[in-house]
Amino acid sequence: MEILGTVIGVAVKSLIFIVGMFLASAYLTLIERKFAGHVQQRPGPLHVGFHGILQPIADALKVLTKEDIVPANVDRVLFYMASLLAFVPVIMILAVIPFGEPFTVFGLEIKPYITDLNVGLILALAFGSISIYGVIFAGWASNSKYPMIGGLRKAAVLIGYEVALGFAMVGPLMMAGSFSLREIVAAQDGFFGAFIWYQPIAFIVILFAILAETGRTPFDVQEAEAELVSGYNTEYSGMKFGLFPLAEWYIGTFVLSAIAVILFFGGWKGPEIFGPLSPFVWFFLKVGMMFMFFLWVHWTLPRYRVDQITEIAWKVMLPLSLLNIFITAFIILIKG
Amino acid sequence: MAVKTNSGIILATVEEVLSWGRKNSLWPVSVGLACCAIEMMHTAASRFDTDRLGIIFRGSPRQSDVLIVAGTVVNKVAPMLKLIYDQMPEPKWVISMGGCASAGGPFPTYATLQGVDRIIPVDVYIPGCPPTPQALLWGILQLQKKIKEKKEGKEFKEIPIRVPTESKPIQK
Amino acid sequence: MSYWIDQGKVDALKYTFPYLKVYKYKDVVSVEIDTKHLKDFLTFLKEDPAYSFRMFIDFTVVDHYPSTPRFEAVYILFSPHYKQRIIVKSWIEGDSLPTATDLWKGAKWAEREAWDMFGIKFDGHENLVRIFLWEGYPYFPLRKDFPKEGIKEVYLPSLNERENIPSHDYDPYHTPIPTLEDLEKTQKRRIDKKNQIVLNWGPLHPGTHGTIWFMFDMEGETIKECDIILGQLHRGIEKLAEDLTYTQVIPYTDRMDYISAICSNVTYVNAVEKLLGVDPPEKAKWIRTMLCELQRINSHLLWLGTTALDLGALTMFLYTFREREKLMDIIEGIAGIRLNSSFMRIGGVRYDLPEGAIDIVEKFIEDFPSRVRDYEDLLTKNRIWMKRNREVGIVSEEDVYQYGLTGVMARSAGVPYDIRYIQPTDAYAEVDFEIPLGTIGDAYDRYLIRIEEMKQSVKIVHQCVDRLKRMKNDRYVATDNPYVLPTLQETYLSIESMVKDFNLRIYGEQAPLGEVYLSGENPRGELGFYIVSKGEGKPYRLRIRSGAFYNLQAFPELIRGKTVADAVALLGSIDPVVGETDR
Amino acid sequence: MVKLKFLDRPKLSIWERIIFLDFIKGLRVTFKNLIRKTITTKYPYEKLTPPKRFRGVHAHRVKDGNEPLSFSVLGKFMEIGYDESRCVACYMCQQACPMPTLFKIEAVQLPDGKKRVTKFEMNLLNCLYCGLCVDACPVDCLIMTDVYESASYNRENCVIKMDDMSDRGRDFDRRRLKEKDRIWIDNEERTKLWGQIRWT
Repeated sequence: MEILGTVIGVAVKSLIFIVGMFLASAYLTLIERKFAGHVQQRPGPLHVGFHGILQPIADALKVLTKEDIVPANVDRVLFYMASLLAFVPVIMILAVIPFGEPFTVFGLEIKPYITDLNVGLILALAFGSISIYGVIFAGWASNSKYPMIGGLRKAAVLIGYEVALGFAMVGPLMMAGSFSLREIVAAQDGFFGAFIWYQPIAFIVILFAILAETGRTPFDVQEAEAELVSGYNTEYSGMKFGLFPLAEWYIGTFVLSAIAVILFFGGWKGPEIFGPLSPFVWFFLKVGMMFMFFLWVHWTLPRYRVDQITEIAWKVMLPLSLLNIFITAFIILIKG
Repeated sequence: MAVKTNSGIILATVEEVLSWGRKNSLWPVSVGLACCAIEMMHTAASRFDTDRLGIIFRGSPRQSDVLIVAGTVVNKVAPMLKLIYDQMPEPKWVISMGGCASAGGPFPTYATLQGVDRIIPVDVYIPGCPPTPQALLWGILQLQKKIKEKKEGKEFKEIPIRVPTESKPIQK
Repeated sequence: MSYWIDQGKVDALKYTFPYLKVYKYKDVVSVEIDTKHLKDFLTFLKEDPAYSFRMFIDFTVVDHYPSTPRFEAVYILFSPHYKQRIIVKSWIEGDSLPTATDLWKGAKWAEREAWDMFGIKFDGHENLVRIFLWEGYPYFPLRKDFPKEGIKEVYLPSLNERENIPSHDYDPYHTPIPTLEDLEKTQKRRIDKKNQIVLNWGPLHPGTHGTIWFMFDMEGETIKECDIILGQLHRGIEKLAEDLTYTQVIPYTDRMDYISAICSNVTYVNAVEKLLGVDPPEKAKWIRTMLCELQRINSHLLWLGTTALDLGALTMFLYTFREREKLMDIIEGIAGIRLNSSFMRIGGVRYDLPEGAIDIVEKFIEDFPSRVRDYEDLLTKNRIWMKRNREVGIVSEEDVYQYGLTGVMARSAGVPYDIRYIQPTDAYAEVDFEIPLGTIGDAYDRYLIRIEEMKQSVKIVHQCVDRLKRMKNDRYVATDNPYVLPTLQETYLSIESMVKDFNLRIYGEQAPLGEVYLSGENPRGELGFYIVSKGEGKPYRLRIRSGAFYNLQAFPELIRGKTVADAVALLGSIDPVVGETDR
Repeated sequence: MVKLKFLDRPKLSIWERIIFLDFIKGLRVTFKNLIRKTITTKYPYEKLTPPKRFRGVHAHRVKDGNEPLSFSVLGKFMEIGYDESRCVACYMCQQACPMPTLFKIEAVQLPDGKKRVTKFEMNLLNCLYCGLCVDACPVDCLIMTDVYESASYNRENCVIKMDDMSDRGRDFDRRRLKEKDRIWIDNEERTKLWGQIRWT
């Protein structure tokens, strides 16, 4: 009976997470467009609904009912699979992200996470890596030159930064002594307990890595519009196309921001000024700030060339993160 | 009979909702040919900001709904433009921006296509050389009107150029 | 001071080449030589240190149908050392000419164009293919016996208007349109696949600044071989101009380089004024200079925005367009239209400045420097920007002369080639400004130069504003000249003006026999007009020397061994406008 | 005086590189703009009024007593009633136009020897909007108005006829004839982009 309860609980929570994430990602597009607009001194979506509030719905309606073109000469199986493969793993990362401590409502204990694995972080990294295949498959299956170059570029970038990302996370992990995201949060106490103060190098590396993973400027080489039209998703139309930016730019950025917040900013911890909702408010506030920061960077910087990106990954980021591990290990050793 | 009308109403409502979505999310292909392309860029830039109306430019024709033919179409580029049009998924619309695209404009020469409607069907013609951003936006609004009215099954009224009305802002 | 070869040197030339014929119109010197000695003569002009006409400016052909020999080849050369120009002409016997590509690489495209437009063959040209039209196009359109409308042989009605005739000038028959196979043939004639993939970059691609068609033969992402197909915006302006009066050509010059319409206007009007011997009033000159410089800022802003957009800095694009909107407001208020203003008239400008124009220009130049500072904060020292632009497309001094690179391309290599400086027109002789020069010649230098030029333009506009404030009620058009159209007010009030107006409109400006080459410093390089007049109201031949056309020619050599991403940066730094390259 | 100047190539020092000063400067600029007001004109809810010199859709001025002197000469042989188009069928606009085929002007001889314009059509799709026709009109008849909202669903509607040209001319004169030749008149709308301007 208890198992059944857990199963139902997990199913309900997953459903809430997925539906919520879909809606949230739709509205993240609106947030991005609004933000970009105001950075550029224009209002962004404005006339579709109050201040563009219905814009994502209009977009979704349109994209869903668009003719679904599968070009001739494509590898059909991979072509269909690619967009799912890009989208599903990113959503799956959500499974291990805790949004707060368990709490009780009407005597029912609710855990605001789907599962708390003790290898949560590893799982997140692994799922993140799988979504690369989506991009590569998309590039390959399209059987067209621009998508292929885009896909290969993305692959080159990701391989470099996955490694740097993995190593950079080791620093906070060593300090927390656990792979479980909940325990990492628990290890950060108070304002000065946040790992950002002890791991600035790791944080910078992870910032760059997240930008690279999610394909935002300065690393958006895979769909550099001026060079590759629209990159690996050039041949995609309708909802198959829609999943790519949703997965990469919005859910991907959101999820990775959440991980960065957990690793460096103490997750949902913060002064309890919002009453019982405090952890959620803090968590989403922090993730939102992080997300905004990425948008800010995206709308400011130019983009690197692909060989420069990989060069930075291997020659700067990787040594930096290794150095960070050594320093952290050394300090931990001294402090006992 | 009643059942039929009912489903008709439902269908009409679905159609209406869909056309609402489509008209509020027109994504043009970012293809610029000549002078008009500069004004098209200005329309997308901060002063006029097409994003307000849900219009964002996409690089790939596969992801766009409307082709704004901005500039002179010469014979040599005509087959390529047709290819772009063919690559766009249905439903799709074409705005012919400026005189050159609409009827060859001031170039009645051996090299120029005398109107893009000779190779692809056009929905809205915008005269001007080049049309100002406001004129282009007006054209886009006409296209939205067309999308909306066509779906309701009405005969949409032709707008003649006779516009001696004061160009007053629309009250919200 | 003349900017053409001086009499002493011409005499010396005549001594060396006794069969040389010398023509002079105003100060424009042209020498004529027979085809046999043409190559030797050109080599002599280029190599001899006393002449050293090392820089290739332009090559074109004039069709003198129906006289024989029919075609006349025209070379325009420049001597960077003596700052002098010369026109070399030669009657073509038969339809072939020795190529000049071994002397100047820049002749390659010009000769292709002569083949495409006139059907002149060049012996020894490496790959003589059609440049603007496609392979399989049967005619040579710029020949005098070819109608400007082309030969309408295909039934191609409008898809929208099947039943009714949409307008009185509608014709369902049309000139032939190439098929995709024709275009593929055109492509195959230019580039063979030797490496992994041949990438077609363009013609309808968001990053190619219009409709240029690049073909990259690539190994991985490294470009091994490159060629360019032009003509995706070839509208036949040169052909059209032969059928229009001098005034009627003005609106077409707008549509050539549509980003700097006023600069092209001014250059053309200056050339015609030189031909006709019209001297515009002082105020018109200052208005022209001011508008030219505002247009230069406008054009450089567009370049900055699009280049930054191509290199990923999306917001930059909108910031520059914000300032462009201001300039558009100014131009709209003064000229009446935002882009293709057609504001210049032979002998002056169309209208006087309206009320409030000076205030607004002052407001603009007051704000603008802080905006440039913002742009520089965003880009100049940004490490990504530096990485992307440094060492990309390095132009040497020799390249400049070989290809006839002008404008910012030439100045980035440290060559002080600026028409405003070597051959000032309008009020440029009276204003103070600096010409920025580069040291290395890469894309980053060109970026720095353009930014600096914007600042210098602001300086020039300042001086123009000061001067124009003092010229409130001066004349703005020299209507007392017999070639200048009267203003509307004059037409309303006097019969003489009305008759003059009628005459000039109907018969055109009856220019004297002669030829003229005059260029101006367009933001894209030297824009020159070579006008041949046979004493009619219409130009017999109007050759447009486009800066972007020659600048773009260096692209295939500069991009070899670089990647596609560099191609974007390089193309951005060359800043071509297809309307001008293709005309 | 023109001077030549070789430009320095700026370099990023090690220190600036480590603290990401270049990025921070860039981010500062975007942030500064983020908190600025938007400059957007919310067409169609707000509109920029074109300046008086704007070259929009063509129109005919009508005979309303303000004709220039030349009209008394050229209009002598014409049958033009009050409040009708001033056109005297002199064909100068067509002569001046670089694209003369876009005009279609027809006039008939009336029994009393006077002429009357029966047809004046312009195909706007071939027009360059260069204003040469306006400059050529000797009786101040053909003008260009501030109407730019001229999009249409078919090509036929882009051919403007004499009647609507007179209508538009009447309307334009009613609204803007008395207006001064100013660079723009809608200062409030344009200050969004420009900020405050000191007018002299």
